[in-house]
Amino acid sequence: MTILFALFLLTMLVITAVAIVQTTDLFAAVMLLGIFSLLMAANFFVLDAADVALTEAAVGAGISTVLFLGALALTAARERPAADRPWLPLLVVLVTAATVVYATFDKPALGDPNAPVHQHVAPWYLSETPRLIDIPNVVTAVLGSYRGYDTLGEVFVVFAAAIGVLFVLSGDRPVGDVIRPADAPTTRGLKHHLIPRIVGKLLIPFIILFGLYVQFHGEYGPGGGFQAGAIIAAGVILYALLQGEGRALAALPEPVLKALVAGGALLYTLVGVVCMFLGGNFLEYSVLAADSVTGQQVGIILIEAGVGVAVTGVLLCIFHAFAARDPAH
Amino acid sequence: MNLALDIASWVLFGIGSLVLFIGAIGVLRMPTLYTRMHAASLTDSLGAIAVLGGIMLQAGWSLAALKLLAILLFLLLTSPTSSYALANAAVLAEKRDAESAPEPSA
Amino acid sequence: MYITVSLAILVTMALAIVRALRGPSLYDRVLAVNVFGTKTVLLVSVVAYLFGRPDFLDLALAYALINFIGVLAVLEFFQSRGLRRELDASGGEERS
Amino acid sequence: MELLGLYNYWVFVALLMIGFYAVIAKSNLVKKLIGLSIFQAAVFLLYISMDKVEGGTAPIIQAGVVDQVYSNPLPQVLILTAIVVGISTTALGLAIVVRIKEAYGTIKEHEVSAMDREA
Repeated sequence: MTILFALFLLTMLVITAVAIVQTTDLFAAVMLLGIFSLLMAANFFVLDAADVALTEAAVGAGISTVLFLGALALTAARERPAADRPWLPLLVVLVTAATVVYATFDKPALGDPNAPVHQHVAPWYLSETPRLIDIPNVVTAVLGSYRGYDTLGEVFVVFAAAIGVLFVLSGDRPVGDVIRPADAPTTRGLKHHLIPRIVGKLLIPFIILFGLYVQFHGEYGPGGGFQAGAIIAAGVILYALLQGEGRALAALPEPVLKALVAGGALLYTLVGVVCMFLGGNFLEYSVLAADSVTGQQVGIILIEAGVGVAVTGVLLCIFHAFAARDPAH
Repeated sequence: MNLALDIASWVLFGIGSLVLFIGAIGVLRMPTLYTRMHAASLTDSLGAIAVLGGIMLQAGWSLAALKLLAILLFLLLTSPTSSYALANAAVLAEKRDAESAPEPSA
Repeated sequence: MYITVSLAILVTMALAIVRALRGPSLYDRVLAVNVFGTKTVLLVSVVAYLFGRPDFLDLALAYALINFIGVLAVLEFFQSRGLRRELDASGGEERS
Repeated sequence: MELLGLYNYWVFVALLMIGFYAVIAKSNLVKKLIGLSIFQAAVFLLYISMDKVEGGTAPIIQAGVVDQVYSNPLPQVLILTAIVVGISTTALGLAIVVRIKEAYGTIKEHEVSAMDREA
């Protein structure tokens, strides 16, 4: 049954990918990338990775399209059909592909329970999580507790990427293209479109609420800080699209966003340091409460909150950095 | 009772699948953008109602049914909105092209 | 029962992809993305029941809530691109 | 049936190579970044394909259900964080492309390097 879905979805995935690379219209490529992301999420879901599918949904269903369109607005929407010489790259690609395909014949088949990857730590995680941490979602347990160092590292990578975007895009724009016609403000945002504005007004609270649900329900179902951060950021981006950048920045000013980015990463680190002060190792949550299971749960909730705050801040900072660069804004 | 529910679900699933399929053919075969949009947006709504309704009958009174109801509600709100936005963007572009075509670009 | 309807949805998804590949206009592609998004919501809901884990409906809920942001971004893009063209003659097209 | 079990990996290879081709053959920098996203997605697919266990379900333990097989949580954790990291690094790449466009007036790789040579 899974195979049937896989055949369908994966084949569509490959066709879409070929089309993305082939088209010379970058705008079309971005639209197809949206379809690609939807297919990817459906695939993850079919392959039992509900948490990953939710992350892909939260990131791919809005934020990545918005970012790519923002970049296209600042560069060019068409790729010139150029005199690329495709033969050498094609040869390189085919040779590499043949090598890797040959290597796949040694891979265990899909779903093989005896595959090496299922033999080592994973069974321990699955059998010990109910005893040690007592939360149903093992993915959250691994993310927050067993591999907390990794996640801290990832949070700092995201943090560094945001700082990089802010550095690269916050310099002065080259002079000459900042003249703005006097009647420009009429086209700012989608304010004068009644239907999207009202529907957006209805939906934004639900999006934020759903983000908070994903954040705090992450121990029991698919969810957690990364997904929640992306969903909440998508809600605020929707607000910015509908009401204009200015209103969104008035609601969440840039210093606040930067504070969110730094604060989230700081909260995560502080939890680790507090663990050290209480006599444990860095990020050893068991010491946070009298009972080690409760301690673990408190630690995971705190660091997930840190992750959620940081991711929201990072994605919004990036979005505003691109939007602020646009001469039409 | 269970049998009745099952039959009702089957009927709804059948209607939903059929409507979605017809809509997809319409999106593929209709001659212009606006007719394609028309085919897509109407069948999307009815198909979603039928399919999600069918699942809801199977779910019974539970949290899942509530979630399905929420999904249906949000779909019914967002899907026409995006059709509206899309049609609007297309009309805007057409109008702009028509305006810019007769006069030589300055 | 679920498998039948999920197969029907997969077929409609494939047809939507054909429309996305054929274009011809940009708006046809956006339309295809939109149709595809709705179909994904339905597919995920059905598959959640097919696998017997209805608590995974959260994914469908997420898509139902935020999928249309992309389309609104497209509308905004074309609006401000028109504006930008007035500002700058070379506009959204790459110089050639 | 044996070979169908490897289909996921072949799709992974195909996607990987499509992305790779875009990165090395296309000279438009945005297109290169799009190729890089596809490349990234291929790796995600590889990891998630490995986590599947036949007859398993997502690793969220169901209360009161015994003898349930669960898929492997570890690759999921790695990819979950990688997706968010992926979008932020792509954004950084796009930011650099925007600055290149402003400084050089083009986003074609060979034109940019030709201008560098002249300068």
